[in-house]
Amino acid sequence: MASEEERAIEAILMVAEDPIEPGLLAQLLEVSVERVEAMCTALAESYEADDRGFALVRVAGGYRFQSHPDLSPYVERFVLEGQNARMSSAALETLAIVAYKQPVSRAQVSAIRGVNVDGVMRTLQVRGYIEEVARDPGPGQAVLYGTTRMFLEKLGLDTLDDLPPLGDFVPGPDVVEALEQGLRPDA
Amino acid sequence: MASEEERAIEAILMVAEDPIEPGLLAQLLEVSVERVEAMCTALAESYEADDRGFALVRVAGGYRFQSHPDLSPYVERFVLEGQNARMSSAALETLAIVAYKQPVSRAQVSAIRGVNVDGVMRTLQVRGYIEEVARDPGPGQAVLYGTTRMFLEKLGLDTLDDLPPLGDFVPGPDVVEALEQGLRPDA
Amino acid sequence: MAGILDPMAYDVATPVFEGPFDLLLHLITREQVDLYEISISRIIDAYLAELDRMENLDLDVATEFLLIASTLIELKTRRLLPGRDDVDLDEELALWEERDVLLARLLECKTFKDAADVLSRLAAAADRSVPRRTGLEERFLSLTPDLLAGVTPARLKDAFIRAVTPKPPARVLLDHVAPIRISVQDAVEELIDELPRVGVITFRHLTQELVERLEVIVRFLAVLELFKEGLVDLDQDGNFADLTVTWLGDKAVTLESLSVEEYQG
Repeated sequence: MASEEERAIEAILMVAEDPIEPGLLAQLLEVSVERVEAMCTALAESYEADDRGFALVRVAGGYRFQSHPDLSPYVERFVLEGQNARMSSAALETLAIVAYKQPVSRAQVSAIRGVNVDGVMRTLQVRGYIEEVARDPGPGQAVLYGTTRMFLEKLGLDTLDDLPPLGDFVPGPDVVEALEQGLRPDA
Repeated sequence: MASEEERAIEAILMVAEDPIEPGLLAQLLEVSVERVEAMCTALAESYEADDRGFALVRVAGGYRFQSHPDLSPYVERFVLEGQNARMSSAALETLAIVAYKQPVSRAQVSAIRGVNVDGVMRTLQVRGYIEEVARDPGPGQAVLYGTTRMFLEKLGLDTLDDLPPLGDFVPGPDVVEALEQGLRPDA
Repeated sequence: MAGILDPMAYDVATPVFEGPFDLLLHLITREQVDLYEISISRIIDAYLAELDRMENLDLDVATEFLLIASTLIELKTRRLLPGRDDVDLDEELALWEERDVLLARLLECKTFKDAADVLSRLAAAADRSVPRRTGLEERFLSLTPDLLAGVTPARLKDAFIRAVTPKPPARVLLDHVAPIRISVQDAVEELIDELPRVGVITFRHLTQELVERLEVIVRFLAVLELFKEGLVDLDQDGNFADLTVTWLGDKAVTLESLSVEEYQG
């Protein structure tokens, strides 16, 4: 029978996007780091014993779930067949907004494009084209995004100043409004 | 003992970012969709039986891992960004009309609610719960709206058919009588 | 709770209503506790009070409010005037039809309100779980195709300009909403100019040049405003007789001195 703490570790690691340090788990669960480590080890062993297709591993100073190495061929197929390989125009527009308006929050990009951009932004981030560069100092402390070094390399640019100038182009009033007000927490 | 296919499903879902349709899993594993569904059901049941802190669920037409609702107090502590922002009752009522009446125009929604819904509809669209699905073929070619996959995810539903039937909400005779009474000229 | 008995309590107790149906539903279902005591007069009072509170008279909302108010007021008139031998049958049927339409719209509105409650519960239950969206482990990233292949700086610029160029505004169909050409404030202004000069006039004369039914309603609301302010007296000699409006106030009442100034907008 799994303990409440073990179940909480499973729940947290299941939704975490990066490896979670045992210290943070200890704090969230209000138990000692030693106990967190013992529970994580026990969980990892139970998945192994149950022959699960995933594993709980310690990596980069923290714990995370990942696919079991045995199943790599399936995961590779999923990567190759399950995603479309072209940059969609939605993705390109989103990337362009981040490039020209950085640092910019997801809510601002969303307001400019008039659609939810969470999925697209996540993809761009996983691809290494954009990254978190700061936090908005205002209420909500929205994450602000910018483009990466890799983005510049792929486009053959030296610095952001080498992006083609926009010239006399003036964005519509809704865009200006979105940029000015988009930092407010989502309605 | 878990089968290779079951383990492969676990591995793929572990790296997926959105619910994965059974059809895609069937293709990757070279088994029938029925078999995929049976295996996913078996996996979900085994996590429940093992009292795991996560669950495998069917939502928005696919399968995904998520944290077990029991552990929400821990997960909430961990998830910093308020991604679960509550919707206003205006937003919910508008969403309910779009969900049940789709495809539906803004003017139609507005007529049912008796107020202008432009702002609310825009917010719902930016948050990804509704989208343009068609144009009214009649004069004016009004944009028609419908709900999105994200709407299903937000509500934890597999398909729109899982919405409770609208008939369940038609006011009972007592309410009808009260309204009728309230508007009777010769009372 | 004095709410049920005290019509003024609506002013304190009612939250901000989103629209005329919202308010009407609230008023009627609230009175449901006392089914046989439902009074259209009190509903109308609350309704007018709500109109009064609307600082910036949003045209769409105001139109809906007024259309419903007009139906309510007509219904009230019928209640006040029990003798109905000389009633025009067509008019009577039209009123019933209007009432049924209003009733149907209220029921529809209530239906979706209740559906929204259930959606809210579903969303709350779903919110207790958080989906895994971690994505690929690093070792698989090299397999993913380079999405930026073939994307030039010039294409990026074009994409940006495309993204921030204002989209053509969605057309709002207003066919179903009659345009409102006059506000209550304007109507009050006209009345405090006209009434001191004529002294006594029937409502029929006061509105004879108005074409739109809605304009008549606005006038009627303006007269009610002045009645509330004690500036006019209203008289009706008998069933279906003309409503007589008698000016009681000063010759030189200005709009600013009236509380209706909050109608500005």
